[in-house]
Amino acid sequence: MSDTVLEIKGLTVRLPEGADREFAIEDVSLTVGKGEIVCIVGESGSGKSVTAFTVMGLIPKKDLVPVAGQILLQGDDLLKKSDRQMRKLRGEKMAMVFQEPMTALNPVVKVGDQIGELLEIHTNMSRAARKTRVIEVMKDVSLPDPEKMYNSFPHQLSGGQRQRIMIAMALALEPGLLIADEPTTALDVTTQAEVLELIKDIQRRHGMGVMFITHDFGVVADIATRVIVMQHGKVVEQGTRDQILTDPQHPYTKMLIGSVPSLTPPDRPEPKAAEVALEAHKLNKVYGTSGFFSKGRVVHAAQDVELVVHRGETLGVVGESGSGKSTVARCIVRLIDPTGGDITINGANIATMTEREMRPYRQQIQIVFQDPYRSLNPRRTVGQSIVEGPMNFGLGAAEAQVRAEDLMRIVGLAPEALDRFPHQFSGGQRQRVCIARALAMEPKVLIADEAVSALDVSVQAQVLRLLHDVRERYDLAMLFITHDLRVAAQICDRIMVMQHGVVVEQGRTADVYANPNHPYTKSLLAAAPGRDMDFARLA
Amino acid sequence: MFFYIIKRILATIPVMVIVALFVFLMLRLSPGDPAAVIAGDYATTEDVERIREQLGLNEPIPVQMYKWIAQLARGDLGTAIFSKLPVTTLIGQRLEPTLLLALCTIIFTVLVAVPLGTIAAYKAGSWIDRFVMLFSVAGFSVPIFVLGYMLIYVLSMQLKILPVQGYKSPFEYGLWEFLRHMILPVITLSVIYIALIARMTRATVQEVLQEDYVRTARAKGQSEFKVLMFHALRNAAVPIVTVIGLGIALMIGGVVVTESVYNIPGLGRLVLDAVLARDYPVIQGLILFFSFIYILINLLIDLSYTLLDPRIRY
Amino acid sequence: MLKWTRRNMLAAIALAIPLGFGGMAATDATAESVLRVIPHADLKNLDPIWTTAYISRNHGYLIYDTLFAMDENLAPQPQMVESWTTSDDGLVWTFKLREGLNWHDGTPVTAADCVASLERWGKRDGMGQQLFAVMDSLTATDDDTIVMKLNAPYGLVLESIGKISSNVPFMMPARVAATDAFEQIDDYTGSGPFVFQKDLWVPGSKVVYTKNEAYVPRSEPVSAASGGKIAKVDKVIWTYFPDQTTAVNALMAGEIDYFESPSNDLAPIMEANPDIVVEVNDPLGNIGFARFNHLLPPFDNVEVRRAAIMAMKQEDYMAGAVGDPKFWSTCYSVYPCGTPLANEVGSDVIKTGDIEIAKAALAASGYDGTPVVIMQPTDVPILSAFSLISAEKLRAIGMEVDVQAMDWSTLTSRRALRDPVADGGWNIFHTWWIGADLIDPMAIGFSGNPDKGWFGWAEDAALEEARSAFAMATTLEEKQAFGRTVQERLWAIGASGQLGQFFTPVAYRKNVTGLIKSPVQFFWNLSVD
Amino acid sequence: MANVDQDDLMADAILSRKENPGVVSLMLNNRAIFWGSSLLFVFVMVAILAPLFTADPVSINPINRLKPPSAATLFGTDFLGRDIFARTLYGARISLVVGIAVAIIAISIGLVLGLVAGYVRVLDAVIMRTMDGLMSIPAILLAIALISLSGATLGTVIVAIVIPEVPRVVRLVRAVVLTVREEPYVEAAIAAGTKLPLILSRHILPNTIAPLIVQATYVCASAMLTESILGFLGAGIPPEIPSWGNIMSEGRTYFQISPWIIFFPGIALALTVLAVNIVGDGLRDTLDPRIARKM
Repeated sequence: MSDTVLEIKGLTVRLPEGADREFAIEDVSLTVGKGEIVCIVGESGSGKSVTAFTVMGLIPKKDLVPVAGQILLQGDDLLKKSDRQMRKLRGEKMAMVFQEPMTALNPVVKVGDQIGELLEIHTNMSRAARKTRVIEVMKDVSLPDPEKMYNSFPHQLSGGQRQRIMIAMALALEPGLLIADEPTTALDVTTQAEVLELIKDIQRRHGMGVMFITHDFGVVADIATRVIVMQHGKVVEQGTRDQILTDPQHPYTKMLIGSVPSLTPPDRPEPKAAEVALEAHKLNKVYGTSGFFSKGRVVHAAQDVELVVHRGETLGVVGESGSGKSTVARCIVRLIDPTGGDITINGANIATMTEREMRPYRQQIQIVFQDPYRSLNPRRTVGQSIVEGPMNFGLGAAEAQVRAEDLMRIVGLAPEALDRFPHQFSGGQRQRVCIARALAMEPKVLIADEAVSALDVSVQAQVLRLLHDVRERYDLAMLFITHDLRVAAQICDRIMVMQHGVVVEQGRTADVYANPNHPYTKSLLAAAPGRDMDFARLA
Repeated sequence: MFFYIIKRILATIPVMVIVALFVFLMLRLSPGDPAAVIAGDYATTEDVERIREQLGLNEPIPVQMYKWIAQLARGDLGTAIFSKLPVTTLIGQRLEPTLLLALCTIIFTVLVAVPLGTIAAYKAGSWIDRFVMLFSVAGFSVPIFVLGYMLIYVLSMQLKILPVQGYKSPFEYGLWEFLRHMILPVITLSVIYIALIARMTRATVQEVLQEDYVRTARAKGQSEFKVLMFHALRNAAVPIVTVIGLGIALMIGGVVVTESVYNIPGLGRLVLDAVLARDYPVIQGLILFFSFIYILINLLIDLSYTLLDPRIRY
Repeated sequence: MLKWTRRNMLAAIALAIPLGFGGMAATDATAESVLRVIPHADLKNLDPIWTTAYISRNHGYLIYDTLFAMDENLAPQPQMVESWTTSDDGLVWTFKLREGLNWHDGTPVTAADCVASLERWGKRDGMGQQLFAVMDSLTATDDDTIVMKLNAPYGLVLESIGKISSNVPFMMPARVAATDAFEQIDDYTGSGPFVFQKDLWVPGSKVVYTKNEAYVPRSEPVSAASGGKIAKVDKVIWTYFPDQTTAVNALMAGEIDYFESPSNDLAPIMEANPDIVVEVNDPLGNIGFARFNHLLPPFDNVEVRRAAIMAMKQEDYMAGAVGDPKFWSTCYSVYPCGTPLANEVGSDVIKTGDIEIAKAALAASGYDGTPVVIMQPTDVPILSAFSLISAEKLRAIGMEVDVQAMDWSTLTSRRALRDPVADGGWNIFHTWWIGADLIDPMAIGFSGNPDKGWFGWAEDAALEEARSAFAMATTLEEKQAFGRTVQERLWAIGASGQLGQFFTPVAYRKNVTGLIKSPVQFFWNLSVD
Repeated sequence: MANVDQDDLMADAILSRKENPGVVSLMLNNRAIFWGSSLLFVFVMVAILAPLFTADPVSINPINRLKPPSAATLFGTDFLGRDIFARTLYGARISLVVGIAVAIIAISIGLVLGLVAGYVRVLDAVIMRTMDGLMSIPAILLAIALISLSGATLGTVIVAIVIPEVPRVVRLVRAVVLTVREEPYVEAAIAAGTKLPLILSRHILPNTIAPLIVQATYVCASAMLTESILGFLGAGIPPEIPSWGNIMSEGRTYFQISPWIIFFPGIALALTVLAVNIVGDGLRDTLDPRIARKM
């Protein structure tokens, strides 16, 4: 039928030898119609990207081989096309927007030329004609002052602008099909909102078919007309946005949607006045020194930050990238030296301590990092990683072993796994190990720096639960750094909103979410994808 | 940018000082002295002593060092003990051949190595790639002088198609004569260098080809050739240029050998002769000169980054 | 990038072709006659009085002239001198300079210049010192007359000022000769047949001499250093080749006309080439030495020295270091075989050349196993070979040997040390002297005076007596008599081991003619066609 | 952020390769390393067993000098009538000793300096400037000067070759340290109160091993070449010792009349260095220390 842009029939792609399963995607069938946005949702390894790249013909031929099925772009089968023909189609009939706008743009070529390149390839426009067209599309994606921006390089643009360039590039030749692979995942929440708006708008105006890959149900809620859920390379369920979000049939879909944290904080009991575990006063961190020659480019990463965390309480620090939230965390753990202010842990000011003086206090304050793949030394067994701390503080090998085993159970892993190496664990499991490692020190304060951001939503939910439990169990004071308002809403008793190194708002989570005072907080909440849907309730 | 250059130039001073002291002490604390060489075979111990006095070689080392440094501060590299010519003059006389040899070598190398490396990277695993890699390993493995002799033996002695030795200045004898005499030395000298750069190019281009923006280019339907030229190479430029810079040191070493095999009156041989004759001022002057050049070139290279990569700003 | 490279190559070619022909045309234009020479060494410095280096001496012969000069029988003949007289008591010598002698700058050569030059030379040269020791006065009575007054009759006046090899008393302008004898001159004005082009000089590579049009040669036929020095080429260009192979190739490829000292081993290749002549030009050749350090054990013991000498079979050294027998011969006289004083008195010790006998002798000498340090100059192939052969022989007769490799310049400085081995001293080093430097007992190598003598510091009163007696002797018979005594003593004390007489050939292209037979390389009378 | 998802495609495609199995097994699977090391092994054996099947490499015999290869003297004789075959076999010893010694020394010194420079901010500038200085002096010149000035012995030659090699190693190690010290697991260790020595030895050092092994092979190879070049220029190991460089430099003069003097040691040298380089490349491809390339 004519209004089908893309139709995939029983597509199967084989994985190379020695992979964890035989097929990357198996018997995938789907259609993208004119003027609809089809979201493909799934966790990592679900094969959603493979599907997209197979359509574009950009899969590494050595590794991935389509073995069955058809991909019909406006009727004709892409799998039967020669490389040359595919090149012709790419950009002209179908275009793609990638996840990382920074790396997806050639850093050493003017953005204007990069868009122009497309016209150069597929049309015989004159230089001048190309330029006018480029500026046209740049206007179309509402980039400020296109004439000027034409000559700028990617690194001179903001993340959002880069992604707009990518989109402009995709639009330049008015392709029938636009494939967007996690186009907003790398962006801050406010930017994300804008870009999503743009894509919707573009799609409406040009009436193209959009295949939108994402892992974020919030985004799905905002943008999808139809939804396709994939798991382990298979399509488990598909339907209209509302069918899927309000009335999912397949248990996996249910589970996924159920794991999406709600944006409305649960009402918590007023925290009992517990002792203060951690206190920061007038905390400052300035990066970059103004040297004699270097024209003193200084970044005020944290400015007069005040914070207090009581035992048994979780303080959330939310903000977009560059807000200085991580800086605060790292100062408090003394991974970097604050340029000013006090950090008090039960009475002692550790802000100005030397490394030697600091050591005894290290025990009391532990941190869990974002990236589960780099947080563990790949050359040491998780056991060794866990006992390292305690043994630094004189715990005997035997006791350390025992403690490690208990902790493994607590974080929900088999004690036997202690002598395995990190690469034998999944992301979520590694994060559990990291938590165990932190707990092994029996700290008073636990800092979670974007500890769940890198995890798939289902795993994320479990790890959040774990963090909550251990906080209860050890009566920890927890400092929870995140950019994700949903997560923050669920786990934090109080939150603290940071922007450009300054705390703009602070208060009980429920209050802040209910009626934010500071405009920035407002914009953050307003931008949260799928804010009008409350998934958790469905589960 | 301007400040950066100043800063970098200032930064070279301590390095140069270190080099200067190192060289000076190395020379003075080692046996062998020019006086004896000068005095010749029939000289008596007395003669040798007299001459040492004349050359001021029996002053205490700190004094000598002080004098020398003071001299340097005045931009004076001193006077050769034997020829009694200012070291700067000697360098002047020898600069042209070495400079042109180096220049031709670099040009030739780049012309050969970069395309080789790029193709190898693009066709990774193919027979071309294997060939290039094999060549680049072999290039590292053949002693430069053996190579030189083989070339002379075959091309000059047997086939008689190229001159055996010597240097013909393009300004006196014309470009053609110059090139004829340069071919063998340049090939000899460039082999190891080609190996190095081809290998480096391959590595970088291969890395760049993994980048997202290459994928983007393909998504645009760009042809593989253009992808390689327009996207891959342009991004590979910085590391490649860097190696060319680091390679300069490598090449200066090779120059010494090449010049003595092909009897090119360049700086390399000047320094070699000076070492064998213990002509301290010349040795010191030249080593300083070489390291200065090296540092200078690498400074220029760092600056060239700003042209190659807009992200780099000083 | 590829596009770019292509464009470049095209550019290069485009440039090359026209310019190339232009260049060729230019080269054809030059018609002056040039003699392109590979000298035996790099001309490192330009003062033949300041240094004894042979290369500087040859340079001297090109641009300077001498009062007297040796003919091919090593008899002194007048060169700058027109005529001379000797008083009957032989104490007063009067020399008259010939007409038409001019410095390169056009000013006439005066007697005063010559006096100054002789005096400077007298401060450095061994024979010069001897001569001045017996001299009362040396004066220029007028522009072309030199008067020399001696305080005792001296047999070697002409032999000294007509000395053929280092240091040759070259005549320089008074202003130049005024330079301290231990400092280098920096004015290279001479009066010789060629003019040195300072600004074309590239040390380590190239020296250029142009014909001295104003030079007035003597009428006599050329004979070694004596006779009419006629520059037959407009230009002599020395190009130094550090590498023998390259040098030979260059000669064969016709890029060079004359190769002063090719390695003997390469002779066959060059002989195989019809355009090239290889011949021995120096009738006296060179004498190889193993020099002992007489101050340090074990060679402070004469018997040990003699034992060592007995082991030194000349044939082995010559075959090993020189090779082709046509380039060497054994010679058991301390004076080069074929020179007036040559004889074989007392030379049985060196004739022995037998390990077993030497072994016995060593055993008898009471050698206590003190290790022997041999300094090996790795950058001089022949000496390097000598060192290795000595090492093997000494080991064979039961000595402890420690061969220490170094380059020649290190050796030259280290051999001047009289300290014990522990403090950098040494026991043996090898060298060779050209025959012309050994024709009589005055050679410093024959000295028996440890204070003024040569490295190794042999000590023997009788030897010294005989040497000074020789200096005084005036008749050939006397001279030969003292000569024999000197040699007899030298062998008796085992001053040095003598390793044989070898001849280094010269090689040149057929178009070079007029080569002068002589121990020293001269460049006049040579022509290229 | 969201690295996991970004890796989706590859994660799907080549999960298994994300893991890093035992180095040894990898090495055995790598053909380059296999051939390279077996070739090397042969040379080592030859070097060790040389005495068993050759004449005395230093005994001179002027009578039959410069004899071409024959049944009696496989590789011919040199200008002192010494057996080139014997000398070449013994030469293997020197080259290997020099190569290995230089590699070990240079790597050890470089490792220490590199760790210090990378971790002790104060000393960083000092060390690196000095290294820049050394690096700016052309290696060969430095070596020639050092040796011809301080007397040629195996020791001085090794030292002279080591000095110019050190800076590269230092730079490499420093680079690794600087990258690794930013790794979260190192920070975690710091947060766990691990003392500096332990941090270095447990978390940082292991990361330098792979690039260093690769670097070591390259150093070793270039050391052998430098040794031969020094020999060739007459500033190498005492000529009495039959190192390949020496044999060739002595054969220089006779290149045209008896090329075998240069030919055989030349081949031997080239092959050995080739073998080492091949192993090096193999290791680099298997261990892939990306930083090594960045150097």
